[in-house]
Amino acid sequence: MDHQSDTFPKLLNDNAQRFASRVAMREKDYGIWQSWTWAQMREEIVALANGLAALGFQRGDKLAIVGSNRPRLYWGICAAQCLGGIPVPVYQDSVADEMQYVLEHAEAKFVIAEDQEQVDKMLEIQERCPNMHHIIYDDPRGMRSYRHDHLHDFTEVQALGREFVKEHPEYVNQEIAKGQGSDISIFLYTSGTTGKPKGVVMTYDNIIMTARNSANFDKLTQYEEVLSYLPMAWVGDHIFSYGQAYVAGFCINCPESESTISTDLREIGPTYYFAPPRVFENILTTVTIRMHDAGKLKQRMYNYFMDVARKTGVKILNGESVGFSDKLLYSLGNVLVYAPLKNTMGFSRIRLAYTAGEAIGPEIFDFFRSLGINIKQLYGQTEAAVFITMQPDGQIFADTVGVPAPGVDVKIAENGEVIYRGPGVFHSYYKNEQSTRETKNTEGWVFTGDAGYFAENGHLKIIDRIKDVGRFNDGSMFAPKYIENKLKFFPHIKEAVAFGHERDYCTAFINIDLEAVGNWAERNNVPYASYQELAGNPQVYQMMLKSIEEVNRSLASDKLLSNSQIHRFLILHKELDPDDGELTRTRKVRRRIIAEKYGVLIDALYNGSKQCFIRTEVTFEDGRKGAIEANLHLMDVPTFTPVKEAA
Amino acid sequence: MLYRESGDFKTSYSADQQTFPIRLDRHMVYGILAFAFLVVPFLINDYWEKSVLLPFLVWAMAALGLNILTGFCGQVSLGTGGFMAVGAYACYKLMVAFPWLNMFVVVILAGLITAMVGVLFGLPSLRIKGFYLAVATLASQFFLIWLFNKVPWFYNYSASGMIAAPERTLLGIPVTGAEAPPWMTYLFCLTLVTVFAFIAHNLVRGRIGRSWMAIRDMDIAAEIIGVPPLKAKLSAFAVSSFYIGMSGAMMFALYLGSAEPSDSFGIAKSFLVLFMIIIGGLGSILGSFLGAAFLTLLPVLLKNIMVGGFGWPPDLAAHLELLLIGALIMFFLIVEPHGLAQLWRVTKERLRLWPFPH
Amino acid sequence: MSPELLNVLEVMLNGLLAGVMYSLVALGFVLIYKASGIFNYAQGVMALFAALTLVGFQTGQIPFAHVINTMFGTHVETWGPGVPTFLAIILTIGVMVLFAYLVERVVLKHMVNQAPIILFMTTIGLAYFMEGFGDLMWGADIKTMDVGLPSGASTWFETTTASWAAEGSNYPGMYVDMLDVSAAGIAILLVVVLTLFSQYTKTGRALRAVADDHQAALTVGISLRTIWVIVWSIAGCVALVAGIMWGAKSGVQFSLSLIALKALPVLILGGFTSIPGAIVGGLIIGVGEKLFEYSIGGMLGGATENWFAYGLALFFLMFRPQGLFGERIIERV
Amino acid sequence: MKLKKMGIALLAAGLMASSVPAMADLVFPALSYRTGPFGANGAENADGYLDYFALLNERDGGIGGIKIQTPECETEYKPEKGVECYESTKGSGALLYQPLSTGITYQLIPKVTADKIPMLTPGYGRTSSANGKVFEYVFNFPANYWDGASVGVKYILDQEKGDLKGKKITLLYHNSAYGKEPIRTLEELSKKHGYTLKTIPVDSPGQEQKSQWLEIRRDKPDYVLMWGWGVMNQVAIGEAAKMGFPMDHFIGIWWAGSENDVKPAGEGANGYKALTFHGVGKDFPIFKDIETHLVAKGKATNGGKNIGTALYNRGLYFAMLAAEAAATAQKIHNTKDLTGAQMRDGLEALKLDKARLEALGLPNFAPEVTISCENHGGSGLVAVQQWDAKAGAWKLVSDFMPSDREIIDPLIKADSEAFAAENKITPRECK
Amino acid sequence: MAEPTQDGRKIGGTLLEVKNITLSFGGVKALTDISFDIKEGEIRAIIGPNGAGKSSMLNVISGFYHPQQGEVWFRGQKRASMRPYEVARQGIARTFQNIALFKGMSTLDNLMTGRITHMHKNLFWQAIWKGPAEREEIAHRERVEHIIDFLGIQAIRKTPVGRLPYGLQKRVELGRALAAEAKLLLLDEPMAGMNLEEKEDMCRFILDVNDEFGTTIALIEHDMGVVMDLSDRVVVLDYGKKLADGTPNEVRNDPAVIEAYLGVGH
Repeated sequence: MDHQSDTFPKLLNDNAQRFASRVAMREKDYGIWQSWTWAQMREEIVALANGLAALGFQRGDKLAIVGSNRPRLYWGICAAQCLGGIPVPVYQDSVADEMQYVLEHAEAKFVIAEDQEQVDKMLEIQERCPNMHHIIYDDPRGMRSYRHDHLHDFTEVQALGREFVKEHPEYVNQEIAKGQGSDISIFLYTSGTTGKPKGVVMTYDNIIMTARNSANFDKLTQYEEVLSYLPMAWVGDHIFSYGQAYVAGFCINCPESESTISTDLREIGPTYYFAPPRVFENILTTVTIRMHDAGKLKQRMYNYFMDVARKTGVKILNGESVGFSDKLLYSLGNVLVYAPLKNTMGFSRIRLAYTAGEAIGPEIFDFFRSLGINIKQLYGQTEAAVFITMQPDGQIFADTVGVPAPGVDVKIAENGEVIYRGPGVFHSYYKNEQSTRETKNTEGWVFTGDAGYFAENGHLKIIDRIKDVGRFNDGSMFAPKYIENKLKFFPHIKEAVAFGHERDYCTAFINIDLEAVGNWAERNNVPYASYQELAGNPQVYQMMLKSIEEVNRSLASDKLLSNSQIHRFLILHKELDPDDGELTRTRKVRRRIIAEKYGVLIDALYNGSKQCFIRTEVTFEDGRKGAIEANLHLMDVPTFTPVKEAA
Repeated sequence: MLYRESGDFKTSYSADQQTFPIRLDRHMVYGILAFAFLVVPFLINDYWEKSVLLPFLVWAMAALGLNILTGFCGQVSLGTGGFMAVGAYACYKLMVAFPWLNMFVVVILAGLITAMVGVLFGLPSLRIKGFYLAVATLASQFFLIWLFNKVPWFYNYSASGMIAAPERTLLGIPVTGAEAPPWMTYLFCLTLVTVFAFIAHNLVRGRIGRSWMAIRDMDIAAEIIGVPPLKAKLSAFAVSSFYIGMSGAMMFALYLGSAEPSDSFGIAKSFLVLFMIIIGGLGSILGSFLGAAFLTLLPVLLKNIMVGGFGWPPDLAAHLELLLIGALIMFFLIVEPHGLAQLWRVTKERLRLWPFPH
Repeated sequence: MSPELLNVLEVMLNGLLAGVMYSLVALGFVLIYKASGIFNYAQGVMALFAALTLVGFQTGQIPFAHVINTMFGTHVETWGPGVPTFLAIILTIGVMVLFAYLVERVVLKHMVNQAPIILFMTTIGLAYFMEGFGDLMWGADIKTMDVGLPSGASTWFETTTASWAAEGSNYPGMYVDMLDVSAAGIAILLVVVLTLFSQYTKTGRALRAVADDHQAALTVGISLRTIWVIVWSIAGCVALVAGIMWGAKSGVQFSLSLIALKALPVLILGGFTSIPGAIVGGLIIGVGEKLFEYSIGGMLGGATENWFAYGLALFFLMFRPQGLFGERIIERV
Repeated sequence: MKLKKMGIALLAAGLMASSVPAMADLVFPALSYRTGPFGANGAENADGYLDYFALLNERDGGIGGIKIQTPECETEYKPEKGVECYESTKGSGALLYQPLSTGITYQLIPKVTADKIPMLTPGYGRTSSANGKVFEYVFNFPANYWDGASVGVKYILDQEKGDLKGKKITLLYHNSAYGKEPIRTLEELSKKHGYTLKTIPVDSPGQEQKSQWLEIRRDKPDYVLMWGWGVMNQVAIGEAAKMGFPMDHFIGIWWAGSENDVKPAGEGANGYKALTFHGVGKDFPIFKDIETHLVAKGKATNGGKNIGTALYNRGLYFAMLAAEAAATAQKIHNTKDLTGAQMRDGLEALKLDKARLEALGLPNFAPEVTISCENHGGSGLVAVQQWDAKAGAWKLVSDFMPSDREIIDPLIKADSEAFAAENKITPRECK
Repeated sequence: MAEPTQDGRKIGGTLLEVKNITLSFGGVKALTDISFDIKEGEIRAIIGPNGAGKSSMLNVISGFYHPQQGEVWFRGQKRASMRPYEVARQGIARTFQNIALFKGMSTLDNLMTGRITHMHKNLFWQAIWKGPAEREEIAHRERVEHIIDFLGIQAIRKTPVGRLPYGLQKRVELGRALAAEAKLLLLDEPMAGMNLEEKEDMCRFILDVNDEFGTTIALIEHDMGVVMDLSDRVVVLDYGKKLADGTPNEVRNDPAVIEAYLGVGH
């Protein structure tokens, strides 16, 4: 790229010329993939920008984006940026109160909402958000009888814009030209494991330079196809589906609805794909379960070839030399298993996949890599505009997260915390000077809050949140997340919470995976009526026991963590749920809340009792509250003597 | 297993509703067509032409026709043999009366004449339904055969009452008569069958096809949402008879070269075609071909295996063949009452889901 | 009476008797259709098979002799002088019951709740199978059926009717075949027996219940499958009667299976579900086609009977689409 | 995938005609029909045909020292199957086809001409193929349907002492191309002899003939001729017997003259007559050879159960004609291995006299046969056989009588010329 | 003329009027002298106990039954005796009490069949397909896709309807009737056999249809509660006779209705 456009509206103009007839965006709607080329998309965005201008949108105004991944909402981001405004994408599944905080905090003047559901939320909080002047909706369905002056249909706004442009033909172009790289481009609110969300202020330079560096790092081209399905408010989506798309000029595909993502993924067959580990985990679980239902012969074929793949597939992908017969066997496997499997998963065309956010189970990681899917890990956070470290092709390890991303410096602070600086480092937290100062020091180093170290090969290894790393009473290290992740690598364990800080030994809560365990129950004729009943089943307990023993065995071999072997556990009677505040929206465990809520159980784990009664408040899907009661079993797990020499 | 549908997405309705929406299917069909049109003509000999390929094509055409009526419009007919006879005799009269007429035109005109006769015999379907209609269509079968036997004008007053196809050429090469090279008759039939298979598909996927299927699935509801039963049923009879007429014309002029009503177009033929579409799959274009292939090739196969392969006496083999065909028909109906097309659909579904079972 | 009138009467009488012969075949169809909704095309072949079996027993043929000879190079044909007719009939009924049982076990069991046309096609498959099987078992040659029924013209009737004609008209008297008359007698007997059976036996009542409502039948305490076996057995016996009658006319040979085609117009005219319909339908078709052939057929060149029977049935259907005695098809929205 | 390919390969292999006899043998494909409505007749005929060739192989080592192959192919009496049989056997060096079905004959006429393989259709097929100038490769000697019709009338004429004026003859015919064959000849003859002809069709299959026979009963014709086939014969004979029609005035064509046709009627059929163009019964020396060389060795087709029936004899005769023609061809061309064209020459030079018949073990079995380039239809000599129900046997009741050439020849000429015109055939010159 | 209701919908003049309809089957009177009207844009309910003649009334309107006496006026014109498909072509669509979908076809095809009265390309163009027929097909597909979107049945677009659960089948059937874009939509017990959630959904759809497309709706329903919430006016039938006619409130308080319908303790 010889020219270096420094804002997205400018990139849009470039792309509209460079890739005029290439498809920029698709959306599955009305049964087919409706498509827009870069030129068409620019026209739509400009019309919207003009419309916003006509409604009085000023430089510096904030435009909230509320909804799932729809082209029009993406256009809203760019349209706001055209006018020098600041888009504020909001997690669409937040309840009205949560939204209210963000909208109020960001002082959003305009809102683009996806549909009636989101509009209703906006109307509900409108009175508490005095700055909110206009609500624009994408889908008019069911809104005929809404009579509000500040409610606008998206197409009406565009029509308004098309009128506006007749009188002010150069307005938007001028506004675009005014923009520069150091301007604020977007507010991205972090979900925050504790406390209120923080608005991370990003400049164009932050986003664009990071996107450009990473695109070069992975040689992304305009031919990539990406499925955008992750929340628009999340920095990852903003980089992958917006930043990199504008920089490289590739195509973004929006699924029809949340329920059709897997079908849509299969149809599109992306070449570049990002998903958090749990998505890959779910895929593997589904594959395993579905293969269980296959005939004997097919199962044996599958198992045989998956063994072959594990032996040679990873090597082939890493470019290592492989014997001829293995290569032959692998290509046979490719015809019979790998390629069809990738096809059913929608990964036939995949060139590059990333995962991040959590540790990924080595089995899962290897499974996909052995199939020939180039899945890599990266380590990043919102404050860095994602990329802190990435794995270069050919240097892929399951337990490390790669080398520092281009232009990023990473080092380990004395307390073991990972710190970094680079072009993507955020501008500030909006209206939160203190936090900004706490996170980013004067030299530009940002504190990640993660504990980690560089392995011998120069790759970064992350252990846990620095604040979560605790000590057992004997002073040895307790890294709960590390243990939990090890547990969660088992397909039938959905969530786990480990305890041990300032205790004598480690214990754990287990959440079973309803899909996996339910399937197992069906196959083994184990009757159950509810989640609770299944969770309390003795056979299920035995199954978990076996898994935890395995974890203990592996922990025993780690000299740092051999004390962390789980001595006792229980299976929770309900799923940990973001709606009950037990998890964050991104499904991270909220330890404090859990510790409060289930204090009885934790005590029971340490007082040696065999059973424990608990009554919990729950929030149902429709918002009603209720309580469930259960009598839980607690179980002891055998532990192993630490192996002196780590294997 | 073979399917790679990932990335094969549709950005327009015309792509979404094309004949073979899945890329692999499309390529397979292109491959088969290329093989049939470009390779087979060089390999074909008299035996393959007369014993395998022409019968297959002729019956496939008839099965297409009956499938339109029975499979798509739900009207069971046992008059196929009679309508084939109409096509054959129309073809003969046209060939003799207009020797200069292009054979394609002759066959299509024969089809059109049959379509008119079909409409006439389709009239009772407005009142009579189900098996009553099936048996009633036998009236047309018997009447037409009787008519062609009885009225000498149809067989040009020949002493024997047989009709024989005179030689006609296409591009200077004989296409009917004994001198016609096998590849020529084969290509002629193949072209007709291919073109009209696509036309049949076009008809059944559009408005007309849907009105037929609506009548088939629930005639009262169909009428109440605006399908005129008269028009729908008669158009199905017309189109169906058109195809059957063409197949009769092809059978007479290209395949057999001569014909006599009761031998060539008897009631056994009506049953045979009905079998083809049921074994093949009611309401499926592909099924018509599969059914025709199954029931034309199976007897040849069995005979060659038993007589040629095992060296059994032909009479024993012939009885056994009948027994086996009967048993196979029952077996198929038990295993897959929706026919070979359904079997293929299921297989395809499994291939698409491979390696998963469902 | 004038000879012309007597001729017409003679044609009608013979038409009626021919009609009874058709009814004999149609009866088997109706029985099975009524109880199971299956349009059993194999009824004709069942008649052939029953007749072949009967003759085989009578003459002491060894089943599958030809196959055995071919496989082992032997020359077996018969095992003895055969069994008396009465015993042969009993044995044949046994075979037909066994056949019914096997059909239910091997085929029908798997076909529950299939579309009628699929069931119909299955029975055609069954017909093919039995044709092949019958030929293999008993050989394809034409056999003579003789169970000792009277046959030939009734001279008594001839002379009686001759006297009805006007003096000097030289009228030879009406012809009536004793075989046809006995067929009519047996048909009447058959209908009476069937009626008594269905009225006064538990099984019979179950059969009637099945015809009305499959669910209701289950409450009678007889399984549907048992009922199917019974019905097919009865139909097999009816087929045996038809086979004897038709076999006596033409010899026992392959063409016997084609009598099904003569029964079809009778069926649609009478209605698929009605035993009286099968009888009355047969009579109407018999008289109709004979009268038409006698009066108009000649002008058209003759041999009109095949299509006229269907045409006549079609004509009736235009007024009653469910046949004369068929259950009314009620259309509901 | 692989399985599928293998399946297709297997299928293709299965569909290929698999019997390929050694080229050196003389091949006479036997197109027979042993199943279906006419299977009983077809089986008898085919047995005779196969047995004769088997006998030659066993007794004489074939024809002229060359073994004979008789690949049998089931046609089910269906035209399509016949064509399939023809195509699957012609590649093996077939010398002569006898399709045993008029329907198949018509399909094959253009094909054999194109392939230069002669076809012989004795007593059936296309009558006008007797004209060798037009039908180069088609033969229908020794007699055809028109000969049959003519001789039938001639026999009646003899019975009625040469006067048929005012007599009524009814033709009861199978309502098909075959059944309609004699009508024109009978019409011509009625003009000549002054009898009244009435034709009554019976639709296939013909299980119910009440109407027809009541009509005959009313009409009281003097004679009934029957062109019947299959079950129609049995029913007609049965009805005639029951109605008391004088059976000796009821004459069937040779396809209504087998044991199968009369036996079901039992005693009633006694006296029924049928036309034939060959001898009946087992009273010929050749049957001794068959007994010793075939039956005794277990080589007789179908265990020899059909030996001596009318149709068996006919099959035997058909085979004998073929074998004689082949021998003649070998002599003419002075070669052992024959081609179709050479076989044709053999047929056209065929001469079967009394002496030769006697030498073959069939004295007086059939009239003399002389075939030439123009005349492919032979002399058309036909006799009448009568059924003796008590003895359960046919016996000849007349000599072999010539047909009325005056009537028939012009008909043949006209029909064959029409065929030639329609198919643009220039009749060849015969030396 | 048009008077807006409280929620802003417009109710216009008379769309359909039945006058003195009497219908009997072989002496049994199903309907006796029934008269009422349906106004443009309204939701009109016909209620009554089982066997009250509700379905018969609907069948008369859709031309399936021909009454012995009485007239049907549609859009200001007296309607001649018509076959049902002619009625459909005039702009009356309906659903059935027992689902009458085309089981062998997909959801999409069922809805496309609903548009049959609007499609006109003849056999010839259909056979060629490319060109006019395809264009017509796509144009109608687009409209049908909007209905699919409206009813939220995208995921079952290509599923054969025979495989769908009952509630969805009902929805598809509504979709098929909607596809006809009729002036008058007759719904025969649209909520029969549904659970509470499905009923709520269906109510929503009915209101939305009326609201978004301004379609006039006449519906038969058993569930009194639903009817009262849904409809603008209600006509009550009992034993083939009209008992009452008016707004839900009027009807609810009508003594005859209370006696005949509510009184029996439904």
